Amino acid sequence: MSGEAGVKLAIRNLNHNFGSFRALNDVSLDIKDGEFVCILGASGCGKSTLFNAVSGLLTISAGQILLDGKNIAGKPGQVGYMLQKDLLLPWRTVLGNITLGASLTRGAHKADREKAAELAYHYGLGDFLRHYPRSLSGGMRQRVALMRTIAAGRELMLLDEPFGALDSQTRIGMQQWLLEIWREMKRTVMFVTHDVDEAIFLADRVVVMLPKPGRIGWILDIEIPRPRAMDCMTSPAFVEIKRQVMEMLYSQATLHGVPGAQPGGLKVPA
Amino acid sequence: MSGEAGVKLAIRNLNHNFGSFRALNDVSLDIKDGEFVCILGASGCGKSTLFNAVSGLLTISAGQILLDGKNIAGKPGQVGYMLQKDLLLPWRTVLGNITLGASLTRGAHKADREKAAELAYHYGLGDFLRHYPRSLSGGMRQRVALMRTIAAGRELMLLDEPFGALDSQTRIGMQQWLLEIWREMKRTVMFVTHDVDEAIFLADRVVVMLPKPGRIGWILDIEIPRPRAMDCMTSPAFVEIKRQVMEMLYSQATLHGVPGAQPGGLKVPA
Amino acid sequence: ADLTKVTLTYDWVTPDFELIPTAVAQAQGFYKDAGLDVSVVFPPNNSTTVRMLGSGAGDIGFDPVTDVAFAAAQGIPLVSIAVYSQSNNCGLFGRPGEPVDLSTLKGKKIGVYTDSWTKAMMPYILKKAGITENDIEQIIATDDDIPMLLTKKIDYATNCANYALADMVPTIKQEPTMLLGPAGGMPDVPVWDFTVMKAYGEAHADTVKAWLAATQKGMEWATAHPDEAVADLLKLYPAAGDKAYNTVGWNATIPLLKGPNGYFVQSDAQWDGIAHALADTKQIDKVLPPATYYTNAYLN
Amino acid sequence: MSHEPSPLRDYARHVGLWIVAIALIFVAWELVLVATGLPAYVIPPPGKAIGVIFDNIPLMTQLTSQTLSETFYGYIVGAVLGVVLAVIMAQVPIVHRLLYPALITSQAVPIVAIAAPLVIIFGFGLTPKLIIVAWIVFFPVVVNVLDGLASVDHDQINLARLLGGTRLRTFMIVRLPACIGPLFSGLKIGACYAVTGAVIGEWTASSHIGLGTYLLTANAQMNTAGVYGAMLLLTAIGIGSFLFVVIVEHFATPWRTRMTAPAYFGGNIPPHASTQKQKV
Amino acid sequence: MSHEPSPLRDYARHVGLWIVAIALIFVAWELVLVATGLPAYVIPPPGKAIGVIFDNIPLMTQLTSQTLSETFYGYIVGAVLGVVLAVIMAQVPIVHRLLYPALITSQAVPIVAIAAPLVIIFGFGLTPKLIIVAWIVFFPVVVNVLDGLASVDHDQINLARLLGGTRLRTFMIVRLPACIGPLFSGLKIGACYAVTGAVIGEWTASSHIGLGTYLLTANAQMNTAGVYGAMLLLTAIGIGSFLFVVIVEHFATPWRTRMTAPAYFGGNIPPHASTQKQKV
Ligand SMILES: Nc1ncnc2c1ncn2[C@@H]1O[C@H](COP(=O)(O)OP(=O)(O)OP(=O)(O)O)[C@@H](O)[C@H]1O
Ligand SMILES: Nc1ncnc2c1ncn2[C@@H]1O[C@H](COP(=O)(O)OP(=O)(O)OP(=O)(O)O)[C@@H](O)[C@H]1O
Ligand SMILES: [Mg+2]
Ligand SMILES: [Mg+2]
Repeated sequence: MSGEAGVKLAIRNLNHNFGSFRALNDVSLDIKDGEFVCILGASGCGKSTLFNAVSGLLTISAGQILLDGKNIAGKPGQVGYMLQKDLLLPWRTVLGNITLGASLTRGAHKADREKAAELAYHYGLGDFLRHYPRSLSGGMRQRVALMRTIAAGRELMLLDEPFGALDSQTRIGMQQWLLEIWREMKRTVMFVTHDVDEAIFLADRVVVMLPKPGRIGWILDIEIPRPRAMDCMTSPAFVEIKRQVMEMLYSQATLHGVPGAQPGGLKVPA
Repeated sequence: MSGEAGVKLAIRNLNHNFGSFRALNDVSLDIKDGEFVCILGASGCGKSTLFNAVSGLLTISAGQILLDGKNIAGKPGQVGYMLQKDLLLPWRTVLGNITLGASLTRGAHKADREKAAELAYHYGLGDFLRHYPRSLSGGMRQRVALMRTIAAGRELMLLDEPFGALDSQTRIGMQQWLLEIWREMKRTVMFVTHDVDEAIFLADRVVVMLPKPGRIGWILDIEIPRPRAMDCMTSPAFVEIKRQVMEMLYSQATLHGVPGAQPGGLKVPA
Repeated sequence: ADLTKVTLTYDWVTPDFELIPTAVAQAQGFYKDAGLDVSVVFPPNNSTTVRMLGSGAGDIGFDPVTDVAFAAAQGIPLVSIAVYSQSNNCGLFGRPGEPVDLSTLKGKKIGVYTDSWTKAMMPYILKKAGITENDIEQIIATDDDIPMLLTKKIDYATNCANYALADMVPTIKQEPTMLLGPAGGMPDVPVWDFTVMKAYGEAHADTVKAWLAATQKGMEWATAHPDEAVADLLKLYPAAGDKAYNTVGWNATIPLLKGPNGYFVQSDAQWDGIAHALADTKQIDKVLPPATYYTNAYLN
Repeated sequence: MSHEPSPLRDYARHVGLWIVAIALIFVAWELVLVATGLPAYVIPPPGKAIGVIFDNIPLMTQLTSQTLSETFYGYIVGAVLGVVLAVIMAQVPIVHRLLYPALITSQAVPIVAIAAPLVIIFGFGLTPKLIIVAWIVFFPVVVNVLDGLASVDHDQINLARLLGGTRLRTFMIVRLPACIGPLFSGLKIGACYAVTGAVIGEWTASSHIGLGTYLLTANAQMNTAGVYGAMLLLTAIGIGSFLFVVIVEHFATPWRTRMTAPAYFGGNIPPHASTQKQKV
Repeated sequence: MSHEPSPLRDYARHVGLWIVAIALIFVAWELVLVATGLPAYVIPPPGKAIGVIFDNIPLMTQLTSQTLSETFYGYIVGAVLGVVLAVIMAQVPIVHRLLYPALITSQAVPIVAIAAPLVIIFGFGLTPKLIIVAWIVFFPVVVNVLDGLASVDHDQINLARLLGGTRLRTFMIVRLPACIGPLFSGLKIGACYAVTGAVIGEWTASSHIGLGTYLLTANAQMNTAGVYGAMLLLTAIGIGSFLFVVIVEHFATPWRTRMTAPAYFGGNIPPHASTQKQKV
């Protein structure tokens, strides 16, 4: 813990180019220990690129990424990372998938399996330890994927649209479940989503990114008290934040992914 | 046009069982000609089953489905139907996919191709007629899928979560594009979504379905004036409707798809 | 006692009645008495015997005499140390009761093998019939010639009498009609011989002599006791198959073995005949002196 | 408008790799000779085997064209039969269940053993050879097309039903193209094997001589260089067939490698009077 | 807790289908005889062919076990070689590019033609036979495993990297299981073909007699019933090998057919002191 006091992750002047295309432009961001940060932004603004950089999958073009003060750029295996696709291995049971991190590094010991079983019992999957992923529902699969990420034991977890493929009821359940885990486990979380409601509901801070080049536009502190119940989503404070965020997002909106569309066909608020 | 005046589709006492499981229980619903009806409901409450019944894919257990007064239960090919998956055929060009309906029934003539090209030029895909689907973005693919549904020429179109896989910016663009088409083409639309904002934004009426057994819970008239701009989503009227709908949806919420979850872990509004 | 190892390389992929002299000499202990430990290997196909001698996978070869002439033409130092049969029993075969008639050969379908022997003999038959290659239709029938003949897919088969009889007699209890050797215009030359690579023969002259002597003993014994000889073959070589087949075949082979000068003895005339047959059909470029092909030096 | 990457460099690289790989095989061949010290009449050096081909070009051309035509026609029969069988089996479940064990059986039967009755039943012409080649070729085609048809996206079939598609048109437009990938895998494997079938066919019974029969004769005459020369040509036919299918696949499935439809593949679009927005 | 459908009825149905299918083949065989009027020495009736087997049980048992062991060992060698080659090729791109044409070439060479040099080089033992069987078996295995390895989900590989997986462990835990489906497809095709390889091997290098040599002798001696008896046994070996692989596949990939891991497949879970909620 040699970094700035209370700062878990420090991103300093991060730049990344794909060929001549600038995907991330001078991104700087500090994430506090135990903080829950949500990242919003149009498709293609570099959210996943940012996560790939922090996770070490990507060799960044310039800048620094400090975890507890140590540079982790280009070093995979230092942080937890979970994607929209659950990526469960169909040939491993729920237990086997949760202990995957141990199996891949040094072999899963009895202790790993016991810890994984505790986790599963505790968070409602105890009866499914011997099951193969194919017999699980989408929500259960995402929960296993999250447990796999937790069991890998990293203090910082990057979640890239983890609930994007779930229907809204399941999603709301999962959001509350995630908040419970976050509270009990005291991890630091960075969370990418396209859903403005979700971002505001979960976050301590919302980071709004802008495209071309990918960069940080605004950072909002969300001061809605915790624990948050679902009906806070229609509270005036929430709606006001949502209005601000949507203005940030769509004041910039082009019809992304819809090339050649007639501008006349679009109603964008002035 | 022998049905009740102005009623495009009449669903009367529709029941459907999968084995001993009752998926639809006494569903009755009239859709007016030119109306835009959105259907919301928890996963598994029978929304897709309802669409499959109307489209004729499913042999229903009991009840009547009248299109313009004629029974269409069990007769596919009478209504347009579009799914979350775009189901574009990779080996057909954009043009070939749009004219698929004609090709599959009687062979696509020159007139069909010309009509499809007009459609594509008109709605911003004219430059991509010769392209294969793999070179299109997700949003463009959904647009081609919608054009395929339009080109098939049915007056009633069922859209089952057509934008569920798109990111929110693209999605908002697509919603506005769909409204434009709906206005210009004067089709009748039934639209399934999980996104409460989307349902309210698009619909003349919102139908909230309830699970176990699948049935209609509430029907709300959405009286927000058209054309609707995006900022109406944070208007008080909108938020009030949203509050009501969420209460309807989640007053019933169990943690669907998350079996074994501890009820203590959920914050559900009373 | 220390036995000298000798390996015979056969001419065919599996054993059959022509192996009887060797099988008998093994079973009756003639080789052992001569201080030899003889084993037999079978080639991967019916044209690889010489190559196996060349690569050291065999000491003595059993093969058609044409092999020696081809080997000489290719500069392979192979030499015949004894002929196995003394006369030409190959020719045309017809269905029972339908005599082979050269005067009507024109336009007929004749089943042939791809081997050089058939190729060398056909021109003689055609010459005698007064026609050319273009007047008949040659069908490459390989091992299925007799079934094809009997089912009238071909009009005549080419073969050697001992094999044709062995094929047909046990199956249909009837003999084919035959036109053999000189009667068909062909030279009366031997068909099979024993060979060695020259270097092996020079280095192991006594072994080769002893082997030939013991084999001749087997041949004589088997001629005197044909049924027991077949039994010996089947006992040592179960892969030789059917008893009736081998009995018929061996009885048809016996009359071929002994020439005017006894077993094994070869002559300039025989080898001249063979070489000319091949040269006439352009399978070898030139006829070499007979001594290039054979030697009687290992006979006792 | 669209940017297609020029495939020329890609082709050049492929051709180069094949050349290097084949050169390596010749090197290995030489090494075996050196290592075993076998004389040339047992296994000839590559140069001698190639020499035989060039010294006898008219004969070799004739032999090759004979064997090639057996391979080709047998291949066509086998491929068509494979597709037809797969289609029928995919459509009629009971045929599928009963025929599948028969397919397995057909390949477990050593083909070399059934060659003789074929000749007796079908005579000496092309027929028995075609049957043997087809027998070998049809199996990978059937298995692959069946797998392909079974894995067609069920939703795409439903879509076709929803659009009111007829059974035949749905089959031609949706099902068949969906299994074109597996089809070509099967066709490629079959192309490798076809030439072996032609050789077995020639060995069984032929009134015309091809490379297979020449190989036997050369073997009998101890013309080892001729044996290996014929083998080289046979192998070349096999490789050529394989590469031919690869090229056909490339042109028959442009959507795998290109962004837009080529003109030869219905890429022509109706002329459009104006690109301006107008009432449809 | 979990409900597995009893697979017993499924097995029974499969076995039943095989029996019906094979009975149909025998019926077809009889029909060919009736239709063509061929004498028994060209094609024997099924009864006679089966009769030969039962009249010579000790001999047939010995022949079958010889051929079976060649098939088995050759199959193992070919399968292992196929997997190893595929793994190396998937890991080292340059090996892949150079070896792929060589693989195609290996199958385009008529195997019947290379058998002789194999015997000359490797002698008469088991070796050349194993090589021939393996030569035939390894190809579908290599091709399928290569395809399988190439289509492993790239995101799963990235996941393994993110979890800090070592190269070897990632290979064993992620890559290899991902291509087990294609692997078994290749193994099943190879199993059908293996017995043909053993026959060719025996025809080429027969120091021990097996069904292949017996078939050859019987054929040369016009013992047609013997030929077809041997063919029946060879076919039975082929079908048996195929079905054996099908069964191994069933047990080796329980996640395809079952909801929960069976005990033999690491389905044991750590005992849990209590199912009550507790601090982790
Ligand atoms: N490997 C790559 N090579 C080239 N360009 C890339 C690569 N990966 C991403 N990009 C580009 O970088 C930009 C940012 O991509 P990124 O995936 O980070 O966006 P995102 O914000 O995660 O979008 P989404 O919301 O759709 O997931 C995009 O324009 C994308 O096309
Ligand atoms: N073919 C089927 N056989 C048996 N049960 C089915 C079948 N199709 C659907 N069901 C069941 O019927 C119920 C309704 O399914 P349906 O797909 O209509 O739900 P949905 O409202 O569309 O859900 P989602 O929002 O997840 O798409 C579910 O409980 C489902 O498990
Ligand atoms: Mg992303
Ligand atoms: Mg649905």
